[in-house]
Amino acid sequence: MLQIDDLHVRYATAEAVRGVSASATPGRITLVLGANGAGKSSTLRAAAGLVTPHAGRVTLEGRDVTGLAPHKIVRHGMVLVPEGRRVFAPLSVEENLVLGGYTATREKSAEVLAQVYEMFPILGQRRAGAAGLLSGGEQQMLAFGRALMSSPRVIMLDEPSMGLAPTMVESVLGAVRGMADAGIAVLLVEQNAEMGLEIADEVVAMARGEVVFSGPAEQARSNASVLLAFLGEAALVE
Amino acid sequence: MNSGSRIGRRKALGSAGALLLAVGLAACSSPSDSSSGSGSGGSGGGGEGLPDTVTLMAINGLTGPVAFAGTNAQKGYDLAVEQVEADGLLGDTTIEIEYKDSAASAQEAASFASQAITDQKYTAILGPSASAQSTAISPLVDQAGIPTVYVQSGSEGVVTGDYTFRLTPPAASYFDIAGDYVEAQGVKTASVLFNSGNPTLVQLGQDSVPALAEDHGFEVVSTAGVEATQQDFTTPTSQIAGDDPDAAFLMVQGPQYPVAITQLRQAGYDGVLVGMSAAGAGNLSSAGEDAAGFVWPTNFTADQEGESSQAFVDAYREKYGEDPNNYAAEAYDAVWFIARGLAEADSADRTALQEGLAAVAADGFSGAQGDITFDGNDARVPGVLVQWDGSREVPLSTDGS
Amino acid sequence: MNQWYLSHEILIQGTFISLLLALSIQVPLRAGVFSFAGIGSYAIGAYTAAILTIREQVAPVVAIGAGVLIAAAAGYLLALLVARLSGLYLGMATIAFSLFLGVLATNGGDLTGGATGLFGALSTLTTAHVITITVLVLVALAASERGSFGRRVDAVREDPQLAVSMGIDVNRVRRRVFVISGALGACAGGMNTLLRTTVSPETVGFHLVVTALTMIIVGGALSWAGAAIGAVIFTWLPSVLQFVGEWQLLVYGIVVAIAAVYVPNGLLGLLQEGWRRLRRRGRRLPAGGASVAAAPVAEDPEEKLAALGGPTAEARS
Amino acid sequence: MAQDVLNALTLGSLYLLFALGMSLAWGTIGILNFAHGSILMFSAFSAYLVVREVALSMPVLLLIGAAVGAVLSLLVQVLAFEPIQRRAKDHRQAELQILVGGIGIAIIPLAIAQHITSSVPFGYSGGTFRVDTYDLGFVRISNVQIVTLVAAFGLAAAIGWWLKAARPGLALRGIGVDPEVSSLMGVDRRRLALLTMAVAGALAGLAGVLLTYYLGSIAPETGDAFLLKAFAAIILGGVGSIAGVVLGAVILAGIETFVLVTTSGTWAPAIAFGVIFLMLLVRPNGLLGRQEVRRT
Repeated sequence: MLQIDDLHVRYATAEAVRGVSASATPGRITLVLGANGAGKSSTLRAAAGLVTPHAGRVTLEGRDVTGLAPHKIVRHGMVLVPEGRRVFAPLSVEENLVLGGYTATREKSAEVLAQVYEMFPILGQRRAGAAGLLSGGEQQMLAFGRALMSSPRVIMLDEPSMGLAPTMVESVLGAVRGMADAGIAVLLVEQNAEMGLEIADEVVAMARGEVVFSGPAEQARSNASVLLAFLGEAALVE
Repeated sequence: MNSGSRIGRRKALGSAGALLLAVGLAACSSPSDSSSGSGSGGSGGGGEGLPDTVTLMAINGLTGPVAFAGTNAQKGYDLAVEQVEADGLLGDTTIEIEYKDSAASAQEAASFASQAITDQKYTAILGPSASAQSTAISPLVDQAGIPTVYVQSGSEGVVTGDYTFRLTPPAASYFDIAGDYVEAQGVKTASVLFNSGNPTLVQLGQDSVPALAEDHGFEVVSTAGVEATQQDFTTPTSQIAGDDPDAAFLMVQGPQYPVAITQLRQAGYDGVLVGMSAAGAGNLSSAGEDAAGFVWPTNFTADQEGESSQAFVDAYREKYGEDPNNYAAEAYDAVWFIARGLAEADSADRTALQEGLAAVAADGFSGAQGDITFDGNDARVPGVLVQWDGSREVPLSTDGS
Repeated sequence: MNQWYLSHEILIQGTFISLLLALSIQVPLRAGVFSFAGIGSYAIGAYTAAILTIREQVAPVVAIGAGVLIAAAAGYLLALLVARLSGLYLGMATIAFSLFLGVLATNGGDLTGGATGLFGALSTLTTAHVITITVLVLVALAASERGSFGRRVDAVREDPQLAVSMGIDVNRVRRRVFVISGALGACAGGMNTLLRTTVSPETVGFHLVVTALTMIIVGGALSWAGAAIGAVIFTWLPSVLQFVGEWQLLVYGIVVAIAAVYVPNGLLGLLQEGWRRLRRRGRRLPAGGASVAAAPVAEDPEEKLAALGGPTAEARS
Repeated sequence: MAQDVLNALTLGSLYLLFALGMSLAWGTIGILNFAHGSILMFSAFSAYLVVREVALSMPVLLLIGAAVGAVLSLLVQVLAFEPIQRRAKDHRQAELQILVGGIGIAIIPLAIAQHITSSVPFGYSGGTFRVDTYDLGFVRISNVQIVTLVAAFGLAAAIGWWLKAARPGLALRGIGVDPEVSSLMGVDRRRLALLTMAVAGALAGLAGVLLTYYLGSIAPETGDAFLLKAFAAIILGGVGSIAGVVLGAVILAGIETFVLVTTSGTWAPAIAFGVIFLMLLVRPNGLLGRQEVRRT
């Protein structure tokens, strides 16, 4: 569904992503692993249109969306849940969700809203309250719900478990699995490799802006220690 | 026919110039006596002591918020230069004015002044019309000894030394002519509204009106200040309407007049309204009928009586096809003042000119503003009371009849 | 030459005084502090010098020095007061402070001469003094742009949080720039008053904010040289523009607008850019960038870069 | 007393009309437009140029003013603020550049109007509308005063409602909180920014024409005089809150009126500055501002 080919992202002085390829398919979770600064976030931001890739291609269901503005990419069925959740804190929970469904028609939006409330009951209970007052885990749920409001076919998650309590991490990753099970293609960036590997179907490991491993999750799981050692070593080099 | 009357006027002016010159000579005991003797020889022919061209620098706000004063002054200067030449007061000598636009900047103005000071080509300076610019120039020109003649610039600190002259009388100096009018209207109580950001207006509001009240038997019941650039006068005007005094004195800036008057009338006030000279120069036209009956003392109005004033007005109308305003009249007088000073001095030397100007000032002369006298180097005129009749300003006799 | 000097002496004086005024805004700006308190300090310096000179007939150095001390103290207190503010909010708070001083001067009665202001402040201050003082200030500022203090200031501007993690006392740097800004502004105000012999409330209004800001923006915001370029241009522009006559103001507006929009690093930036291209050493970034990159970065450099590069990409949308 | 209250409300409604567009643009797309006063003046001035030739009614002049204001505002956005935001290396630099750019741009319409009018006030005496005053016994109120009051509070309510209830309004608030995430939600920021600037400009145009009717005449410099007052009203109420602007404008006008009524008024200019300074020290978010004000 989502296909990233030979992506290069360059900032003023440094090349953060050097020829990364990855893909996400419906119903499956592709986990992107890597140390800090490996270029994971940059890859996602480039795919979502927040930064313009220097080279390479991003295709969605065969359509080239490379370099499109973010709001256009949403209309092509792919949404990014940014790192740190970034809910609209002063807006109410419901307003956050309605804004998530900005590209959908009013009727469709109302329909999906009901589904989201069903999926995350806590959001329904807090619908009128300011999003900023939710706990970290609840905010992550809201960020998921907000992303789902546009009925995406591909969803990219940037470190959803970051800064959450261990119990929350489990339910967050559970929700991620749930999204994939609902037929969405998921591209998940996660630092918590062990937890991530538990739910992943595919794994892409990155270091210094390059892909160092790519393959099925079973293969990664069986060689987890080797992979982790490699990533750890890469992290040291960083 | 037109040209005939113009020649007649020229003659009249020429002889007036000669007469003044003679009077000046009689009164003069300065070292320039000897040279002025030769000057007197050519009452219509000019003196040998003058160069072919006398160059003046006019520093003026030709753009920016005071452009209105600057551009009108420029017209007055130009007209006076033409007339001086035609008159022959300076013989074959012509006056040339170089215009410098100081916009709204005191530094620019001071910079031009120092250019004039250094460049010996300039005999005198026609100073800017904004006090802030003039106070920055005065110490320079007094120290360097270049005669400088200001118009407007009503603030203190402008006329400071021997070399600084001002042809616009301070509004406070003739403000008392409003007194008889106010008394004739049976005014017993009055309110004052003044612009707290402008020295002249502050002085009028806080000193002149109370002084007038004392002399003419009325009481000032309330005084309110407004901001320099204020546009909404609802509160002070409805206060005045509430107090309902017999008269209201509005001492505000030109552009504020139509607004203040309109709002005062809308607030329901229908008493006597008195302003100051800034109300002139077309500022009331946007208030139209609302301002009808508004009265203010001014140093000049196009319809004022007096031969010298009307001669100026006729010439101005002919040259520009419009009525002159006070800015033009003051500027016109300033150039004539310098011309008379030059004739008196019979020299384009700055020191000599200063003495010449001082002599002219000691005697006074008749100009666009009427009979001009001087208090030191500062001009005084009798002033004229004018009224807005809804579409134009007309002179009133000062007793209000 | 001498003739030229004499007839342009006022503009020469004006250039140096404007430069000090512009620096009083630029010094805080270099530390990322958007403060216009320098304009208020200008008023403090101007009035202090006028009052002391007229009433006490003190020497210019005392008159100006007193203003500088008062304004520096006021700057310190102000820095404590507005410690929580930054960005536009700080800018507007300091503009309000500065303009408030103008109203204070109008209502100061005999002390400040009310709306008329004060005049007759004759002194022995000369152009040579003004130039000497300004040059000394410039040398000090140029020195402060290098070395460790300069690096600290740059770090505080580029990333206050990072600066804190590097062990820099951000608040102390802020207090210092407020004090320096106050001293510079007061020095400019005091010298201008003594040269012009007069000061009035209308000479210390909002237009000074505009003047100082346009000088910095057009000249270049990150070095004293930028302020110098701006001061020269905007002091001399009006006389150069005499030929456009009545459209002078319009041309001025267009120049400022174009500079602000299309030449964000000012003319100094353009010059540096040209110089770099000339020397084909396109690696060194303007001032701050280099030092931050060189700093021991604890956090994710990629994110840091992303944040810097962010707006460029975002605005495309 | 009743008259003073009405006067304060009218003055407040003038501040409000002016501040509304400024606050909307600042609180949402982060643009503090210092050319706003100039746009207001030039819209009113354009209407004056038309009415000088053809006697038109008030609604037509209001339309002309709004149209000119919207166009000018769009031009400023496209020619100046968009390039600034595109090129600026960070948010703070963009803010500073927008401020200076606005100040520079403001000079251009001012210079043109000053040149044509020589800074003499202009009014709509050539139009068909006539001011009438009604004495209700306890207060006097004019028809233009009524129009001003209704327009100011009505427009504030309409915009407040639109921001609250309409989807583009919601998106605009989203942009105000986090522009990047808003675009991730599919919001076309550029289009909304243009819409906002057009609305702000149209409001400025309306305000300019109404102001000219209400005051009888305005001068080219009038727009600038309102700029800092409007700013004080916005800070007082809180950036990004329409109810806040309404409250701020009314309170500022109330204090000013009170000072004018009880003193000789020479301190009145200090009030706006005092309000800005004190509010920023004590409560930078304003009375009704959201807690998370952008403070970069």
